[in-house]
This record gives sequence, structure tokens and C-alpha cells, in this order.
Amino acid sequence: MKEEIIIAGFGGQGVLSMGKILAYGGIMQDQEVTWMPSYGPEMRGGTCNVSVILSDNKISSPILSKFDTAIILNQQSMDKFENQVKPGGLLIYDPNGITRHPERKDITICKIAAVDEAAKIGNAKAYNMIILGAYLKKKPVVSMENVLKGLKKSLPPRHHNLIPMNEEAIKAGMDAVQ
Amino acid sequence: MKEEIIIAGFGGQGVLSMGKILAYGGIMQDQEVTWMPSYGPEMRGGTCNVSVILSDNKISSPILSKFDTAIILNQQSMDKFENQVKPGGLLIYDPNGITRHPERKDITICKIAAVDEAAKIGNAKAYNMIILGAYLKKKPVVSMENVLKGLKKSLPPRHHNLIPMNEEAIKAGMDAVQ
Amino acid sequence: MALKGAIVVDTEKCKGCGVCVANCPTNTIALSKEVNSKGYNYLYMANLDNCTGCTNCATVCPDAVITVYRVKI
Amino acid sequence: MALKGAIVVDTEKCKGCGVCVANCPTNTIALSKEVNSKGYNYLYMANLDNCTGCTNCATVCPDAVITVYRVKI
Amino acid sequence: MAEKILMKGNEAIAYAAINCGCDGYFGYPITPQSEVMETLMKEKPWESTGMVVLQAESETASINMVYGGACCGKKVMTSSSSPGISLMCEGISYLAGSELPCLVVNVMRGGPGLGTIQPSQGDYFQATKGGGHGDYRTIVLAPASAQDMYDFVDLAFELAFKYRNPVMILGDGVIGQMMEKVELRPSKPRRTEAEIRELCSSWATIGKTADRPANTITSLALQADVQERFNIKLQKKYAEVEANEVRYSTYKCEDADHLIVAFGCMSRICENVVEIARENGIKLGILRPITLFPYPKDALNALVPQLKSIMSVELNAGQMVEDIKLVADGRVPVSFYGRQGGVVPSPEEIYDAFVKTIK
Amino acid sequence: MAEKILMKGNEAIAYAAINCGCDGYFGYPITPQSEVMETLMKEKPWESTGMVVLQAESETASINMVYGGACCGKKVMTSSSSPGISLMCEGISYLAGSELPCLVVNVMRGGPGLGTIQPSQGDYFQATKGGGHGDYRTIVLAPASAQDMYDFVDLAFELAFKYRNPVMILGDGVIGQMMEKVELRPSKPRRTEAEIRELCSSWATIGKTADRPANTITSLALQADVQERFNIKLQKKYAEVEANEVRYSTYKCEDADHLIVAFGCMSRICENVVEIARENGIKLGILRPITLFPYPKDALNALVPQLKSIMSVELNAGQMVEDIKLVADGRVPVSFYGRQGGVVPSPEEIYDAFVKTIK
Amino acid sequence: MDIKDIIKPENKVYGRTPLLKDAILHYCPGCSHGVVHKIIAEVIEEMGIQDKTIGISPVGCSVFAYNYIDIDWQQAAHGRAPALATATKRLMPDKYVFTYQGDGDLASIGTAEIMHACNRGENIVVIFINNAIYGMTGGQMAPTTLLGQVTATTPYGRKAELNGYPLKITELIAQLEGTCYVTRQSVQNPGAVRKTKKAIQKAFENSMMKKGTSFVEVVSTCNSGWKIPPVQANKWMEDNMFPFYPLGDMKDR
Amino acid sequence: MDIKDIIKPENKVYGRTPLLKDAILHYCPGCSHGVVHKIIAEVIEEMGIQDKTIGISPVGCSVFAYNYIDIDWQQAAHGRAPALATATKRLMPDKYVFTYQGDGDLASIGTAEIMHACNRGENIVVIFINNAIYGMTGGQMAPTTLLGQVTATTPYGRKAELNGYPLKITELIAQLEGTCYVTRQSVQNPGAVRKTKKAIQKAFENSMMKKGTSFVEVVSTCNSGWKIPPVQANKWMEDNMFPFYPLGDMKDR
Ligand SMILES: Cc1ncc(C[n+]2csc(CCOP(=O)(O)OP(=O)(O)O)c2C)c(N)n1
Ligand SMILES: Cc1ncc(C[n+]2csc(CCOP(=O)(O)OP(=O)(O)O)c2C)c(N)n1
Ligand code: SF4
Ligand code: SF4
Ligand code: SF4
Ligand code: SF4
Ligand code: SF4
Ligand code: SF4
Ligand SMILES: [Mg+2]
Ligand SMILES: [Mg+2]
Repeated sequence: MKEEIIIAGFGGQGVLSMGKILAYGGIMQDQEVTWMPSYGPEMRGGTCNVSVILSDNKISSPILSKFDTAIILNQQSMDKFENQVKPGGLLIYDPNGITRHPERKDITICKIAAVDEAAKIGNAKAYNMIILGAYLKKKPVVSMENVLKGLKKSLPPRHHNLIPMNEEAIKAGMDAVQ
Repeated sequence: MKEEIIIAGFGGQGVLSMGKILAYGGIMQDQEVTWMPSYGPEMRGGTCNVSVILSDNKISSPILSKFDTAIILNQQSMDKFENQVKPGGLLIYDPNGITRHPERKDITICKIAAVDEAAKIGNAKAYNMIILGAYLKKKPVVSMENVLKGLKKSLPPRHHNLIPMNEEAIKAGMDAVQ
Repeated sequence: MALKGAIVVDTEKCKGCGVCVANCPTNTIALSKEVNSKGYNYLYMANLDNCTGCTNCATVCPDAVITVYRVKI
Repeated sequence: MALKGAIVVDTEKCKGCGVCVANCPTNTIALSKEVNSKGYNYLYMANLDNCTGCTNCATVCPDAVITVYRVKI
Repeated sequence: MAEKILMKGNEAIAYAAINCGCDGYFGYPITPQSEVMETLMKEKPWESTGMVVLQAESETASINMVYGGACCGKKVMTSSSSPGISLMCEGISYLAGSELPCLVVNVMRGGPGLGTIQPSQGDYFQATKGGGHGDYRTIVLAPASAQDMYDFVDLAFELAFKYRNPVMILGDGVIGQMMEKVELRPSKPRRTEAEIRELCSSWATIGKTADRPANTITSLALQADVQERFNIKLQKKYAEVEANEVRYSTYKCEDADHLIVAFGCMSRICENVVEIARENGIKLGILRPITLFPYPKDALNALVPQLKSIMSVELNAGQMVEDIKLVADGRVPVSFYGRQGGVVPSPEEIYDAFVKTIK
Repeated sequence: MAEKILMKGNEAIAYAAINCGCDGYFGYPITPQSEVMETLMKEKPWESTGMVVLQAESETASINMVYGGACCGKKVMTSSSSPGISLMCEGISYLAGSELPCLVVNVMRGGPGLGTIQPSQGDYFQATKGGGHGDYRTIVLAPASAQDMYDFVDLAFELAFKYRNPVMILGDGVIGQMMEKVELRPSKPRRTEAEIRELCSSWATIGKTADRPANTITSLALQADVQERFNIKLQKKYAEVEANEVRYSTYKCEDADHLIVAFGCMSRICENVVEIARENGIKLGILRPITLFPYPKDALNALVPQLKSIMSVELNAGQMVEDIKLVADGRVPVSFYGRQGGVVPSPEEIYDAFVKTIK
Repeated sequence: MDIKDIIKPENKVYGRTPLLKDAILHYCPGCSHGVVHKIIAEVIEEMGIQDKTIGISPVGCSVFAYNYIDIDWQQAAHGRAPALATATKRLMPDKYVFTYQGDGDLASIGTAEIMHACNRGENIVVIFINNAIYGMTGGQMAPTTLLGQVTATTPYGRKAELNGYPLKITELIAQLEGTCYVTRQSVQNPGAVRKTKKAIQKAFENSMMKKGTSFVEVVSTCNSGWKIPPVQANKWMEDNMFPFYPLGDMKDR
Repeated sequence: MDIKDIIKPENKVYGRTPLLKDAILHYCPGCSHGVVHKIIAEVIEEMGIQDKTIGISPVGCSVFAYNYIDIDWQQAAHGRAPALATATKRLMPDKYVFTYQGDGDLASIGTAEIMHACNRGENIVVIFINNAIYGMTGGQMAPTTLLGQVTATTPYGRKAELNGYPLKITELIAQLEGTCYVTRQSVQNPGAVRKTKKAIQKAFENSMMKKGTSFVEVVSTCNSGWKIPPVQANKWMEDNMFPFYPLGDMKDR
């Protein structure tokens, strides 16, 4: 199994940590993983993305130009990454803030209004977990158990109390897509 | 014509300026010249030498291991340069401060007690000009006229009044050797 | 003689930092619920009538997105 | 009770700077006419009897070439 | 099995330092490597192993703190990125000229000048031929994974002390910023004072005792002949390093007709190029130099007879390719493919470039 | 005929600067080149041509003052010796990365570290492959006489402005300290404000006027692709320099069976070696690269077919020899003879070494 | 009176100076850099010296100052802006030359350059943005970081024994013979902004009078680095920075 | 009484400390460096800390200090001795660590390093030889060169407009929170030598008490650089340097 994912949006949307949880989930099921962020100076407001690879075998290039899945959270990222999804691949996006919806016909496109979902469960910070849930529903590359293990690994112990809330959000995300 | 000279002694004996006057003399008679000093940090007390080449043709290497003439003003320099005089060459030295006199038989050796001569003419600062005189007497590679022109060039204008005194010292040096 | 003012905000350039709001003496301004294309809750005149055109908001705005108008009435 | 002193100079290491001479309160010391192997006019006790062994000369000598001896008489 | 932790290459450097008994880290923030110091500061090793961690006022100060620490026989290190390393050139030359062990990590970004903070390999020349003045060499290790970043720290200190020479880990923004699984090694304690005395008392400035003459660390010789004797000794040491410390790996070279030479992150990316080539029936292999100095000349030389072409793939305008050509010496065509300024090429792109060279 | 004056190479640099209309000198004392600034200070050009001369607080400051002056379209320069040049590595990379014209003089001494103040050519790699980070080049001129030191200053500024690139004069202690006759050239006035405006207003920071957009001198690009486009442009410029600006001289190469390649003071010393060889019936010639970047590859390449051997003679452990080998590419054996640490070999010594290589 | 009637060109009392280019500032929301940029642009505009002013931007968040103020700019290496300014002013003495530097740039890596430029009395203006942190690289400790302050490299708060003391570099600068005007200001409210603007104008004026170096520190916020939202950051600054870095003129000759 | 009777081991009241190696100092006749070396050696000897002391020599005439004082030495790059000392002391806190630096080394190229080491309060000793010139490289202007003073790079005398002002770096250092003891001394006569020796001893003692940095400036002569014979050089120093660089303690905590 090999899954190559790009997650892209604004800084502050939790893009990087979503990728990290996914990567840790991969480790929990004994996979090879890479997590490669775009990085820039500190100033807020720019776009931000991370590519994550989960694979049963050694990973050569962590730099990708085609992805199995693209998770897209703003318009700039849509412009950049829509065409980088492999034919037959998956594109998940939050329509909030999107002015031009994806047009490709050769891939699966999946909308998740995560801002609204987050508002529903009353937790704006869980935004990225809802997206993650939607993704895992579509592609269960990591089991819920391993995601939670990964969450535990990637959060400092003093934040472990937040895990149940995150689990809830992931589930909400799963429920919000078909 | 090509003359390769090393002048060596303590810092403060006027070694460098003697070489400079000689080099300027060469220029006055339209020769090619190089003047290559040993150089070190500022601290006083070390030895100091300069090699001067006067030549009718372009000078390739300014770095020499054999000399036509060696002018030697202290024991360390004697130890270092006696053997670097070409067979048939000239070695001029001031016995003052020399503990081991030169031993070579295949070169012309010429003593000049310049400290004493300087005392005679009552001008310790003219020490190096006396030596220069002795050398020019032995090897008139530069005419007195050109030496004086060279002196003029190498002294800043405000010191031009010292030229006659220097001329006198050169002549005293000439007279002091056979 | 009173002063009456109004401001115009370049909402696309506003970053919703709120520094202006904190410095408005008349409680005229607030940050919108909506976001601009950069995702910021931009500034708007919440209480149109309050503004005296004192320029405080514009003076402190780091992004120089406020223009202030004032008339004497 | 008077003090009487004497100094010993490491003449080969002396550089003839004269700083000691300037600091001798008893006019004991002077620089020689002769030079050492480095070409320096080294220090010597010119007025043997004057020295009180005050150590001034040695204290200021940059080359630490003076040893001072003193007796009470 | 040891625990495997997801971490950035930069974090791996920090954990490895604590874990292998490093005595001191001195650095100055610069992207893309600031996580090295930040991780150390978070971990507070001064409370556990006693390791000193200090944010210096500049890279110039950092490298000279490293110099001071190295004089004491301590395992000391710094890390920076390209412009910061340029500021260390004088200091690195001093360290080499004083035969001091230390570790310098360069997580390269695109240059010249302020450039970009994106990944690059533009400092190959600087690292391998000496950015500073004079004839010196640093041993240069090129990591290709977070695990390498971790493992090379200990290796670097071993080599640094074995040869009393600065060692550089020459990474790049990809390797520094990417997270991967890292397997932690058994930890080594810091050397005790007694151990340092035993190992280094012939040269280190740890306090002159009655049983030995005073130690002086210096790179100065006023006399040219003294300096030359020292230079010759240095060159001998470098020859020894070249004889003993070459490290490299190969990938599908046994039957290769064509060879890509690539180091660091590019060697990984090129593994995908090999797959594509082989799918297309072209027998391509990879030589990955792990040490850039000493360069794996013999390994490359041994491959030359079987090869029809060599291509150097680098994140720069063509630097290592010179070292390849010096080995190939006209026996096989050597080409170059590179991207600059922080752009990292995809395997497909490299393959296309490669195919063109063999047509 | 112009006046011929006896002067040191270092003094020649100073007089040439004043004479060719240099606008500013910024430097920091270091042996063996301090006479450059001292001569300028004695001559007080600020009272004659208006040239600014400033003793900076360090080499780091010097090169950044040069950066500032160069931004203004001024002819500015600095000089130093090996350790000081290492401190300028970041600055030189910035200058190259911002495409700024300037002159940097390196009067090399023996390294690494504090080393010795005696002559050396140990900074060849640093000068030609970039001591600083990133892919940049400086144009490098290697003087072999005081006259060269004088003449190359003007040439350096011409090239620097033609290509908007830093130019380095790479001398050594012999050339800097030796006095020779120097023929002064007709003097050029400093450029007027109007001339600078005419020549440089498309890029220089001389005050934004209404007729043009503001000028910014920077070497920064956050986006990798922007940076790469810039890097490619730089490389094109360097290729142009390589095509147009190669300078070299040959000595008795017409019938040569053997070739010595040597630059700077060594090229002169090797002329004596040629004499000795020819007295012994060996047809030896010399290729003297005058520009070290661009390297005279074509000239060397053209000689290769007639040659039985090439020897590189350098005051270092073997640096330029790599550039020779890259050209020779296995077609003719290339050997190396060098002395280090400030030792300058005599012609006899070099001849002996040469004879051994052809036996 | 309708708002439409107020918003008319003739009623405009404050607007964006044309010296600010049209670009969106890349700074974080609420960052002090923006305010200082704006008032520099206003001063240059009001003095009518756009064609005579050369700015020198640092390495730090404000590296891109050249994208915002419509004058000729030089972008200096980290810490070296005063060296560039020195040469620029000496070579073009009729120009207004200013550096714009952060606390890491000016008070850490660039300590030697700022001290010596000020000590030489270069006729330049130095604008010093003291936000007690390295903004651009992600919030590491600066020389001016307060004791106890949490940063990426002092995650448990700055401690003197481990990290040294906060450096009052402006106090030192004020004592150098070469400086003529040294002041510390801030920009968190309208009054402060106006004072800072006056200080900057005075500094520019000084630089043509050959009086020496004028140095304007602006105590600033870095809400991203501090991890405090903009409005609270201003408050934190008043409560914590001002006692240690008191505002006011230190020298005015 | 015959001189032979006086010159006996039991009458010896002052002699060369065994901590000075047998080598001839390479300094010019009368150079202050020699005197300071001697008293440092005496202090180390008297405190019995030869095996606990690490010296750090600068680039400058005193680069070769390691040839004279019989302790372990590090030879620093020009200006960087405080960086070496910082690491050395932090890594070996039970050692006495001192730097020995000239005015070019400490106050010019090394400005950032000395300011920050002192500001961090490193528990080290700094001995600062202020001879108002660059001795080693042939007498160029130093930051501390007086106005009007002739040097190789100020042949017409230092002028503030061209060359900047003389820098009183010690006064600045005294204001840094990290320093505990800052004093200015000299060594031109026996009394001065004894005072300087006491100051150096105090500085060494401080460094084990974790009080911060101790800084001892010694106003010195460079007769070669000044082109004034040794004895007159001392006089010139008293007449010209002391008014500008007044002797005495500036700080003692
Ligand atoms: C030589 C060098 N070292 C380090 C860096 C990385 N760097 C960029 S900005 C910066 C510090 C910025 O802090 P400050 O000067 O306070 O400016 P701010 O961002 O806070 O406005 C550093 C260390 C660099 N670019 N160059
Ligand atoms: C990086 C560097 N720059 C310059 C020099 C040259 N240099 C050697 S000593 C020195 C200055 C010495 O002056 P100072 O520090 O006052 O010591 P002094 O000789 O007066 O005791 C200089 C500039 C150097 N060795 N290295
Ligand atoms: S201060 Fe400016 S940027 Fe901030 S919210 Fe107000 S208008 Fe918007
Ligand atoms: S101009 Fe004054 S009153 Fe009007 S919104 Fe702005 S701050 Fe408030
Ligand atoms: S002070 Fe010392 S070196 Fe100087 S003259 Fe006296 S004894 Fe000799
Ligand atoms: S000990 Fe005192 S009295 Fe004797 S020579 Fe020395 S200074 Fe003079
Ligand atoms: S990181 Fe700090 S200084 Fe930089 S833009 Fe953001 S708030 Fe301003
Ligand atoms: S040059 Fe000056 S500082 Fe150096 S040894 Fe001579 S007198 Fe002393
Ligand atoms: Mg800051
Ligand atoms: Mg000095």
C-alpha cells in the first residue's frame, strides 16, 4: 500500500498537524512515512501545505508532483493542486472560501463544509479533525485506533485530555460525507 | 647586465631603504628592478632583509636562492646568506656584531666597519649609506649621479636637505674600502 | 459646532487585527462576521452615527487601509 | 636602619628600553655603551652603592630580566 | 526494538546530540534549521546530561564558541544554513588549522546572498573545497533522511576526534524540514573529565598540570617553513581520511549501463528515476556519495569501465559534477542536471533530462 | 612617456584606485596588504578627486560598506588578506547575488587559520569556486607584477560594471610587498552624478525620481521559482563572461612538448624554469592564466594535443590543478608541484620537480 | 447628514500616503512594522524628499520594506545595514539615508556595525524596531527579550544565567559621541504614533545638518512571536516592555 | 658591604616568576604587554591556579602570549576571544578563564563578542590592553586612538569627521548588567603596576564567585606604533591618554 497525500490551505487551518497525525497513524501500523511541509518565514497569512506519504515499503522521493489525494482548503491551493491529483485519485475540499470549484472529471471529488460542521459541534479548533475524518471515511488508509494512537503521540501529554474531543470531530467529519 | 643582491641585518639598520635607493638608482639608468623585502609583524628586534635585482632585461623571478652580492650586517644573516653567494660573487659585511667571520674562499669578501665610519663622520644615521658606498666602490652597478637621483626620488621632499649628507656618507664608505 | 465623520475601509487589505477598534473613542467600528478573500474579518462602521472623524483608527492602522472624512456641522 | 640592595640583570634578555632607569629613585642604574647579541644597550648598575633594593626597576621591567636582592644594614 | 519517533531532520540532530554525549551546542537562528536549537532548548539537556546550549549573538560568535569548546576536548557543535555558514568561514579555517574536532551542520538553502529559504545543494564547493582560506578540508557527511541526520551526529563526533578535524553534516531544507520515523540509538553518556584528560591531555586546554608542558591551541606560525611542515602534516592527515573514511552506497549498479551520481535528498529522489528507467528497459544505477570529502573516487572509478554515461544530479548549477569528471578523466561522458534556487525536481523531470543525455 | 615610479604592488593598488576614478575604499588593516589603505590615507584623495577612504571596524563591515557603495552605482573597493577575505564570504555572496559591481583585492597569505603572513596562493578555490554560499562567481584577475596590480584596478572596475559583478584581484604577499617600476596611466576622473544617473539609473539606489519606478537592490526571493529564474540568469551571465573575458599569456609555447601552468608570482618564477629546461634541451612552455575565472580553458585545450605533460605549479596543496585536469580530461598527464605555508620555491627547485615528472 | 455626503474628496482628513505602494503588507495582522512603515512614508512625503531618500532594509520581518515604501532601497545582510548606510551617505552626502532594523538585526549580530556607525557619527537615521523577539525566523529570543519572557529558544522564560540579560542598547548608543539624537518611542495608540512620527521627522532633518547619527527606537509588538493577539499585545507591551524600556528622548543636541 | 654579599638567594626580594617561560619576549623594548604578562603570571602563581587557568590570546602583538605564560592557552581569531572564553568557562566552570585582548581586537572587530559576553555575564576575566593603536600590523588607527593622534592610517592625526571618535568602550561595558567589576589601570610605574596586579587578582577571584564578568583595562603604550621611545611614551600616555581615559574603578559589585 502506498498513499500520497497533499494537504493545502492557509496557515492556521491546522494543515501541518493534520498531516502529522496521519503520519503518526501510519507509523502505528508499521508503515514508512514522510511528512514534508512547505515552509516559509513566520509571517502569518500565507498559504501552507504538507505532503504526506504512507507506504508499506521504503519511500524514495518525498517530493511529489502527483498525488493520490489532495485535501484543499483555500482557492490558491485549488488553483495549484487540482491538476496534481492522479487520474482516479481523490480531491477533498472545503467549499468555504472557494470561488472556483474543481472541474476534473477523472477523479473523485468530495466536498466537506468543515467550517459549518465545526460550528455545529461548537469547536472551531476541531476544523482540521473534521477534514481528517472526511478523508478517512473516503480512504480508510489508517484505522481509527491508529489515528488515535497517532494523536496521542503527536500531542504533548498536557493536551491528551483533548483527544476525546478530537475523536468526536473526526467522527463528525466521517459522518458529514457519503 | 644583471645584479642580484641581498642586504640583510637587523630592523633599524636601514636595510630596506638602502635597497630602495639602489633600486631607484637602477630605474634612473633605465633598468628593470625588483625590491623584495622579508616582511613580518611590526614588533622590533627581528632580522630583516631585502633582495634587489637590477637588470637590463625583464626580470622573471624576484625570489632568489643565489646572489651576486650579499651585504651582511649581523650574525644571523651571515649564518643564513654566506652560502647563498654565487661562486665568484661578493660578500660585504660589517664585522661589528659578527662572531663568526665568513669562511668561503671562492668569493670576494670585503669588510667595512661602518659603525666606526659613521662615528667618524659623526652621523650614526648614515650607517647604511656608508655600507652602500662600500658596495658601489666594489661594484659600480649604479653611477653616483643615478644614486643621488634615486635618493631624491626615494626621500620625501621635506628630507631633500639630507641628500648632501648622504652623499658624503656614501663617499666615506667608498673611501673606507679598497 | 460638532464634528461628524466617516471612514472608508479597504476591506480586501484589512487584516482584522482590531487595533483600530480598540482605539476608536466613539465605539463606531467593529470587525465583520464575514471574511475577505484572505480569510480575515475585516473592519466596518458598526455605528455609523458615532464617528467624529478623529482619525485615531486610521492613525494606528498598520495596514493603512482606512481613509477618514470629516465635516463640521 | 638602612636598606642596601643590588640587582642582577639578565643582560642577554634586556632590551635596553630604559623604563627601569626612569623609575629608579636612587639613580643606580644606566644603559651600557656595549650591546648584547641582539644589538641592545643593556642595563647595568652604574652606581653600585646607591641601590636600596626597592624593586621599582624590576617591577616595571617589561622583560622581567631584573632580580633584586636586599639586606638590612 | 528501539522506539521509532516521527521527527524532522532538524529535530533528529538535536536528539542525537543529547543522546551521543555532546557537551555543547552554540548557534544562531536561521531558517530552515532553527528547530535544532529550539528542540535543544525545549529538552533542557543541561538538566539531564549537563550539555550546554547557548544562543550566540551571531554565527561568527557561534563558530568561535565552538572553537573554544573544541580546545577543551569537548564534543561541541553548531548548526546553521548557507548565509550563516559563510559567516563561519574564517572560524572553520581556524578550527581546521588548529586541528580541532567539532561538528558543523549546514542545512542548505538557495543562494547566493539572502536567496531563498527553500532547499538547495549550492554549498557543495564551499563545504568540500573550503569556503575559508588556505588548504584545509572538513570531512563532509551528506544525510538523505532524518535517520541519517540522527546517526551522522555520533559518527561525525567519532570522526572529528579520530582525526582532530572539523566534520560537517551537509543537509538541506528537505532533509531538515521533512518528518520521518527515526529509530533512537542507545544513548552514550558525556565523557567525564577523567576520560577527556585521558584522551586529549596531549593537546587540549584543560589546565596545565605538572606532568606535562602547557598546551597551546593555535594556527599561527610566523616562519614559512614551520607553517609548511604543518601544512604537509595536514595534507597527510587528509590523505589518511581519504584512504579510510570513504562512505557511499549504490543502488542497482551491478548491471548498470548508466549511472546517476547524487547525494543527500537527491539520491532518494533519483531512486524513483531508476525505477522509471528500468521500466523503460534502461539499466540505470545510482552512486550516492555519503562522504563528500573524502569523495568515493575509487568506487566511482571501479564503475567507469562498465558505464556508457554518468549524470550528476544536484540542487545547484553544477558543482559535484567536477569531482565526477576528475575521476572519469575522459573515459565516459559526464553530464549534469540540476535545479536551483530551492526548486526540487521530480523524478519524472530528471528522467526526461537523463534520457536526453543518452540519445 | 609616462613617469615610472618604484612602488610596492600594494601601493600600486592605491594609486591606481585614485587614478582610475574610484569613488570609495573601505578596509581593515591586515598584513601583507595594509599599505593599500595607508597609501590612500597618505594621499588624501578626498581632497583631490573626492574619493572616500574609510577604515572600517572589521572586514565584515568593509565588505558591507562596499555593498552599500555599490548599490549607489559607485566604483567601490576593499582589500584584505586571506583570513579577512573569509570574513567577507557572506558579503561577497550578497554582492554577487544582488549583481553589484565592486572590486575586492586579496593579497593572499599562508593559511589555514591565522597561518603565516608570508605569500601563498591557498585561496584559489575560495576565489574561483565561491567561498560564500550558493552558485555565484566572481571574476578573478591574477596579477604577476606591481604594474599588473596597478593596471588591473581599472580593468576590474570596467569588468565589474560591464557585468554588474564583483571582481577580485587575487594577489599574494610577493606581489603586494615587492617594489617594481610602475608606469602610471592617464588618469580618469570620477564619474559625475549625471554620468552615474545615465549609466546606472535602471538599477542603482540614487534616489527615486518621477520618471522611473523605485530601484531595489536585493538578493532575496521567497519563491523558489523566482529565485531559480534569477539563478539561471546569473549562470547565463557567467557563461557570457567565460565567452568574452578570458585573459592569459603564454611563454615559449609554440614548440613546447611540456607545459607549466602557473599564475601570479609563480608564473614569473617559472619563466626561469623554462630557461633552465631549454638549456637542458627540454622544450618547456608556460601558460599563465590571467583570469582565473573565467579560466582559459580553450587556450589550454588547444595546447593539449601537442603536449607530453602538464605541470601545475602553485603556492598551495594543489587547487588550480583540478581546473587543468578538467580541461585535459585524461588526454595528457597532469602533475602538480607546490609549496605551502608561505614558502616560495626557487626556479631550480621547480625544475628538479618538473624533471622527475617527465622521467 | 448622510454618510454619502461626508465621504467626499474635499472632506478627506486622513488617507493612505501615495508614498506607500499598493501592495498588501505581508506582516501579520496588527504588527507594529506596518505602522512604522506608514509614518516613515508620511514623513518622506511631507518633507518632499522621495527622490533624495535611500532606505536600507534589514534581514528580519521588515526585509521586504522595499515592497511598501516607494523609494530606492538597499537590502542589507543580517545586521549590516549601518555599514551600507555609512558608505551610501559618505558617497552621496546630499541624500537622506536611513536604516530600518529589528532587534536581532541591530542588537545581536549587528552590534559592532551599529555601535561603530553611531560612534563615527555617520549622518544617517536609524529606525530600530524593538519587539523583543526574532519575528521572521519564528519567535526566538532577541537580545532585548525580557527576563522571564517565553520564546522559541527560551521556552521556560529567559533566565539571566542561561541566556544573559536583556540589552538596553539604546542607552549605550546615547552615550556615543557620534550620536546627536536618541529617542525611544512606540506606536500603540494615536498619540504615540504622532510622537514617533515627529521623532522620525526630526531625525531626517538632523541628518542634513551634519550633527551626527539620529537613532529612533520604537518599542513594538510581535503578536505572532509573542503568541498574543494584537490588541492584547499592545497592552502586554505597555505593562511589560515600558517599565524596562522607558519611553522618551535620551539625547538631543 | 660588597655586592657579592647582597646577591644571595636568601636576600632575593623580587625575581622572575617561574610562571614566565624562559623565552625572550618578542615585544619591542619597553612595550607594556611585557609588564602585563608578568603580573598575570605572578597572580596565577600566587593564587596557585596554574592547573586551573586557561588563557585566550588575541590577534595582535600579544598573539604569542602563549609562548610566555606557562599555562594552557587558546589562540583566538581576531576579536573573538570572548566567544572562546564563553564556551570554555561554560563547559569547564571550575576553571579560571581569561581573555587578553588589544584595542583593535576588543573594541573594533570584536565589539559584538565582548559586548555580548559581558552582557551575558560570563564568569570570565577580560584583560584589555588599550594602547590606542594597532601594534602588530604596523601602527594603524584603533577605535581608541585619540583625536589628533598620528597613526599609519591617520597620518595627519585622527579627525572625528573622517575617522570617527575615540571609543570609551570600558565605560559602556561598565553599564552592562552582566559585569561585576570594571576598572581602568596602567603599568608605567611601580605603583601603577601594583594596582593593576591587585585588580587582576580581584578579577580572577570574582570569576569563581559567579558574579559575572570582570573587566580590567590597562592603558598602555606602543612605542613602535606611536614612534616615541619607551620612556617618553609613558610620559605621552600620562599626558594624553589619562585625561581621556581616566584611571580607576568604574564598577565593583
Ligand atoms: C547571517 C544570517 N543569520 C541569520 C539569519 C536568519 N534570520 C533572519 S531574520 C532574523 C532575525 C529577525 O529578528 P529581528 O531582527 O528582531 O527582526 P523582526 O523579524 O523581529 O522584525 C534571523 C536570525 C539570516 N538571514 N542571516
Ligand atoms: C580577520 C583579521 N583581520 C585583520 C587581521 C590583522 N591584524 C592582526 S593584529 C591586528 C590589530 C592589532 O591591534 P590591537 O588589537 O590593538 O593589538 P596590539 O597589536 O596593539 O596589541 C590586525 C588588524 C587579522 N589577523 N585577522
Ligand atoms: S487596524 Fe487596519 S488592518 Fe487592523 S482591523 Fe483596523 S482597519 Fe483592519
Ligand atoms: S475616525 Fe475616530 S471616531 Fe471615526 S471610526 Fe475612526 S477612531 Fe472612531
Ligand atoms: S626595563 Fe628591563 S628591558 Fe628595559 S632596560 Fe631595564 S632591564 Fe632592560
Ligand atoms: S632596586 Fe630600586 S634602587 Fe635598586 S636599581 Fe632597582 S629601582 Fe634602583
Ligand atoms: S512575525 Fe512578528 S514582527 Fe514579523 S510580521 Fe508577524 S508580528 Fe510582525
Ligand atoms: S608594536 Fe607596539 S604593542 Fe606591539 S610589541 Fe611593539 S610596542 Fe608593543
Ligand atoms: Mg525583532
Ligand atoms: Mg592596540
